[in-house]
Amino acid sequence: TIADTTHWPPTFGFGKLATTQELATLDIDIRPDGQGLPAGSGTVTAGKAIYASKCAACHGKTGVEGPNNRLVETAAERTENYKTKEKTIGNYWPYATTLFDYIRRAMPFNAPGSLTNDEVYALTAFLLHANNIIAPDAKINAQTLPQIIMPARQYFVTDDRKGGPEVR
Amino acid sequence: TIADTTHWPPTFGFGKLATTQELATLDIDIRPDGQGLPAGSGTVTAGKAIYASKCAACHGKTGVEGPNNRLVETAAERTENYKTKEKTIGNYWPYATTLFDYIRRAMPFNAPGSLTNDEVYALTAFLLHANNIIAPDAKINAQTLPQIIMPARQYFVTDDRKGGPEVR
Amino acid sequence: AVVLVQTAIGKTVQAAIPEGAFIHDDPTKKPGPLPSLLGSRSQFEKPVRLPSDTSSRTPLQDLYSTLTPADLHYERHHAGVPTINPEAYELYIHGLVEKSMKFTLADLKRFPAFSRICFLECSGNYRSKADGKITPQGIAGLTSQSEWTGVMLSTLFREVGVKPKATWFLAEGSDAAVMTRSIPVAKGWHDAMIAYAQNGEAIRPEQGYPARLFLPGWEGNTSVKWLRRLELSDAPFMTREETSKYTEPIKDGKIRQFSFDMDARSIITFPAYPVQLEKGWIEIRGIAWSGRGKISKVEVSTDAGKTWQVARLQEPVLDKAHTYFRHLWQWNGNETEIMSRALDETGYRQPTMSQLLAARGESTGGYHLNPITTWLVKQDGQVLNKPDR
Amino acid sequence: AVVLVQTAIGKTVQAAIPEGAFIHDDPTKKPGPLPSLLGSRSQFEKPVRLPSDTSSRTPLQDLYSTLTPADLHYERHHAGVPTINPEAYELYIHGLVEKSMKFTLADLKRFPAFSRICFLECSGNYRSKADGKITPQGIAGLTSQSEWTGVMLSTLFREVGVKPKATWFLAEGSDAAVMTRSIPVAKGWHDAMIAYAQNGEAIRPEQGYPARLFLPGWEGNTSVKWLRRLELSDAPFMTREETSKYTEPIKDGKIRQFSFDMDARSIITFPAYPVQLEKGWIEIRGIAWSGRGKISKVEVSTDAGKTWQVARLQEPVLDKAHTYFRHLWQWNGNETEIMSRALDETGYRQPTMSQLLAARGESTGGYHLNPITTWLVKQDGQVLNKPDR
Ligand code: HEC
Ligand code: HEC
Ligand SMILES: [Ca+2]
Ligand SMILES: [Ca+2]
Ligand SMILES: [Ca+2]
Ligand SMILES: [Ca+2]
Ligand SMILES: [Ca+2]
Ligand SMILES: [Ca+2]
Ligand SMILES: [Co+2]
Ligand SMILES: [Co+2]
Repeated sequence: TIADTTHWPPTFGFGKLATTQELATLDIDIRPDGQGLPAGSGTVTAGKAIYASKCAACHGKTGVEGPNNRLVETAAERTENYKTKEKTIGNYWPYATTLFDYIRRAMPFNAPGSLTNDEVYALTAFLLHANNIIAPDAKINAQTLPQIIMPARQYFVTDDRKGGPEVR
Repeated sequence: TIADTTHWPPTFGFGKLATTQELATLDIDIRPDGQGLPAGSGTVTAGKAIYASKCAACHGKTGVEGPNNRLVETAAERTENYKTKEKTIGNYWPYATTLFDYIRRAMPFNAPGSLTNDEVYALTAFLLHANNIIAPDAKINAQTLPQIIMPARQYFVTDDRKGGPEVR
Repeated sequence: AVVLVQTAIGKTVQAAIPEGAFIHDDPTKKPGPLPSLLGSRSQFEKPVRLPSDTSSRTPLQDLYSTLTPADLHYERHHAGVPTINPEAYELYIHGLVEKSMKFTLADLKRFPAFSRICFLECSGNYRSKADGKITPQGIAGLTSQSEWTGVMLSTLFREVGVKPKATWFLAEGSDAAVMTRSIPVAKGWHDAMIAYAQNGEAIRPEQGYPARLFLPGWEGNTSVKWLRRLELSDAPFMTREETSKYTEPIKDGKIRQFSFDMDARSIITFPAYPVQLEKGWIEIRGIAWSGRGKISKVEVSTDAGKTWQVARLQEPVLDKAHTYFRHLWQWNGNETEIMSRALDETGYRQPTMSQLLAARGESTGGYHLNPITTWLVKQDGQVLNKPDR
Repeated sequence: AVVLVQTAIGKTVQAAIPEGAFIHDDPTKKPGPLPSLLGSRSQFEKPVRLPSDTSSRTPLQDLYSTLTPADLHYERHHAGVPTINPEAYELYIHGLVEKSMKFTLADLKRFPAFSRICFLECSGNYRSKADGKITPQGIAGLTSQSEWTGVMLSTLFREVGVKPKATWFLAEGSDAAVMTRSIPVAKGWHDAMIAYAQNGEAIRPEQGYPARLFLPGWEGNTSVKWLRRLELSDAPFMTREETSKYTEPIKDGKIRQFSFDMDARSIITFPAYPVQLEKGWIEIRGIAWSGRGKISKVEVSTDAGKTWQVARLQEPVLDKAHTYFRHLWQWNGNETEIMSRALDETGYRQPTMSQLLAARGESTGGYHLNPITTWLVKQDGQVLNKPDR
């Protein structure tokens, strides 16, 4: 560490304690183990409707067409190696919880933070189904979402490079 | 020196030779030995008139009143130690050539570089006389100006401090 | 040296300053504007960033050294630049800590402060163009350098009492993307800063005003801007930016994640497209940097990689900082290729694109590409970027 | 951590982001402006210089480290800021040289370049106010720091062939004062630069655009701006600025001339007037510099000079550069005086005003005053400058 803290007081006393209420407001992240997931739930059918009205304009009718990021892998693509195709939730997302977290915090792009938790569950269900990951009648909630094993999970490895002559 | 020039070519070949004409245009400085002084001359009387029309508005009717820099020392002040009085040509200028150089390059403040050489000689004569340095009928030119010994010349010493603990 | 002439009205005029010099715009003939509250660039200088929808690139070819003027610092954000009132600003730290706390901007500034000059670089900092008509700004303009000042994160970790079992923390921004990244706690203790100043003054809005995380040497996205919250945890959060984005396919069908360090890189910024080169002595100039420490050496080739010479490095060479290099070259007018490669103190040497792809596989995606940049110098003096493969 | 509530229409709303957060100016709820050509300051930050008719002072108390943003660099000029077209710019070098030459701006940029971070300071950089209501900017704002880039003057001396008997050179500007100073040739060979860039970009108009002389560590006036001509000579020219101005009365009725080096100095910039101080831990901060080399130490006293502690210096400590110092202090609410003093590598220690006047005599004029600045901390937290005598 860069600072020499030897002569520092144990505490400077700046800042205030954060209240539980303040943290409840801000602490919106979802962990892969499901920590942070709210009550509520959503279905593929409900998600399909919301998707059509709030998302399709940017991500395409079926999540394939754009103009913005491709979200869905087509049936034809499913047989190919992931490297040869465009990144989608189906082939490049290692955790289903990330989908809930990201949609809730950042989408729709023009009105982030405007969705209800049930809407986010439903959209998550719809997109997971569209990528052939869950069944058409699956119901997604705080218990079921973290259980889902994503197809791309197996590919992810942590960078272990530490410098040195080897190019990796 | 900071650059390591060991492997440098003897010349880079950038830039052009300056012509004599170009240098004649720019080389307007005057040295204490008179180098750089142009032909021409001026008298106290001529200078007084030019001063009244082009300088007095800023330096005062007699060079004492301002509002801008005081140029002239009053007769009363002449007996005092220079340290106790305001700086003037009479008590703080070590070389008369500097006066010609500075007036020509920088005055009048609102129209620098607009004076003829004769005007500058005349103004120099007037201000030297006003400070009791030359006689009222003195004529100033390239030969006489460098000869003038200024009262403040004797006070000037070159800084010889080189750092170290002593405060000087 | 002063020439005198007689005018019609018989006056000696000061020919030392000739006719031409009396024209209205001779700066020696008229006092200029007085001292002012704030300066601005000369009307003759108009350096600008190169903006796209998602980023804006620093004009590397227009800069003369390693500091980036703040208004030319590259931008990359995921939902635009938020406007944050510094009076309302608060940074929360919670999770695996003894005391969950919040700090106002004034609080942050009261803690012992620290400054360092460091580069910042987006890990997506690589572009090419088939016709070679691309500037250093286009190729590698998503890196800039500033002097950053703030409080060391370790100081705040001490203040809240980070628990020993905390191994990762989430950093969250208050932009419309509510940007989040998971960072190992070790980086937080080591050299992470909460920066509130840049080049002496308050951080600029595009760089995270009023306060951001700053992680020396790490991919820019991890230095979360407009920082509002840090949550200490025992595992990474697997946010979208560290899974769907900022990861890269490597060999054996794998995807590399948490690739934080920026690999050593360099680029010649002069001569470079669109410069028209003249024969004779040329000082080749550029910048080199490494996220893993100091630049130990920059090598320059002026014969398409056949031989390499050691360039001069501008002192002081700082840790995780753009380092300016210069190398004298006499161009005889023949077509050639010039290139630079950086070496860092870990012994790493900047590779070619072929070496990178050989090591990582062909479909490597757009992140962490640091190949040697080659400039093709044509006989007519045109300088073009040579496509990397 | 997320609280759920049922709305009238039966929907689960995301209470995690409460009512307040939905207001129009919640930055997380609406994308911000896209990337742009040029950045600008946050609307909440308005640092400015303090202008008079002849100068404009850097807001030292608003800066967080040693670099001065170019638009806040101090100004001092004698006839306003000239506008110079870089295409028309030429630098002449003549006099005692083998070849009298002129160089365009493009020529200057083709020579091997050099960069360094250095302070610049006007030798008239001292003010006080009887009521103590004066900021660091008011007291010592005629100093700033930049990274300067240009060609070493020694490189140009080589090119024109300076003759051995040349001992001085005249530097002349193209402002309306046609500013001139005589400089020893030795300084030209040693570390003088012709600078054309400042903080990475072209020099700003107030700092001499498009090119200036830059003499590290020397009084600002000698670093002639808007440089148009250098004349090599065997004697100084005794210009008005080195006789009537920029000289100072010393003891024995003498006037000291050619006092080039800026003596070591420091000033506490926080806490300083008009800060209202709060009890508790305070990081005392400031800058120290010396025209004679590196700062070796800064000592801080928080008990009116009775005892002195060694402050932390921000690394890297550079030659002839502002060096940031920081010192932790716990203020118990009693009235006291705080002050700093700089030591440089020659062994010089910044004096008090009394020591200066004892050494130079009472009527020392306004140049080269570098006394210790004392801040009076009143019980109510008011911080006032203590008049120096
Ligand atoms: C106005 C345009 C727009 C709308 C409407 C929109 N998105 Fe997006 N979406 C984007 C953009 C742009 C991005 C990429 C953002 C980035 O990279 O930072 C994105 C990214 C995403 C991603 C991440 C894709 C990836 O490759 O990582 C998901 C998932 C997503 N959107 C889902 C949704 C959902 C669900 C909705 C509807 C509730 C929605 N979007 C509505 C523009 C939009
Ligand atoms: C519009 C105002 C103005 C006018 C007109 C003017 N001056 Fe000045 N003069 C100044 C100012 C302002 C200064 C100080 C400039 C500086 O310090 O850079 C000055 C400085 C001087 C000085 C140097 C004084 C010193 O203490 O070093 C001399 C000598 C001088 N003027 C002579 C003249 C003469 C001769 C004329 C007429 C031809 C003239 N001035 C007209 C404003 C004026
Ligand atoms: Ca959480
Ligand atoms: Ca949001
Ligand atoms: Ca001359
Ligand atoms: Ca002039
Ligand atoms: Ca991508
Ligand atoms: Ca004075
Ligand atoms: Co990465
Ligand atoms: Co001096």
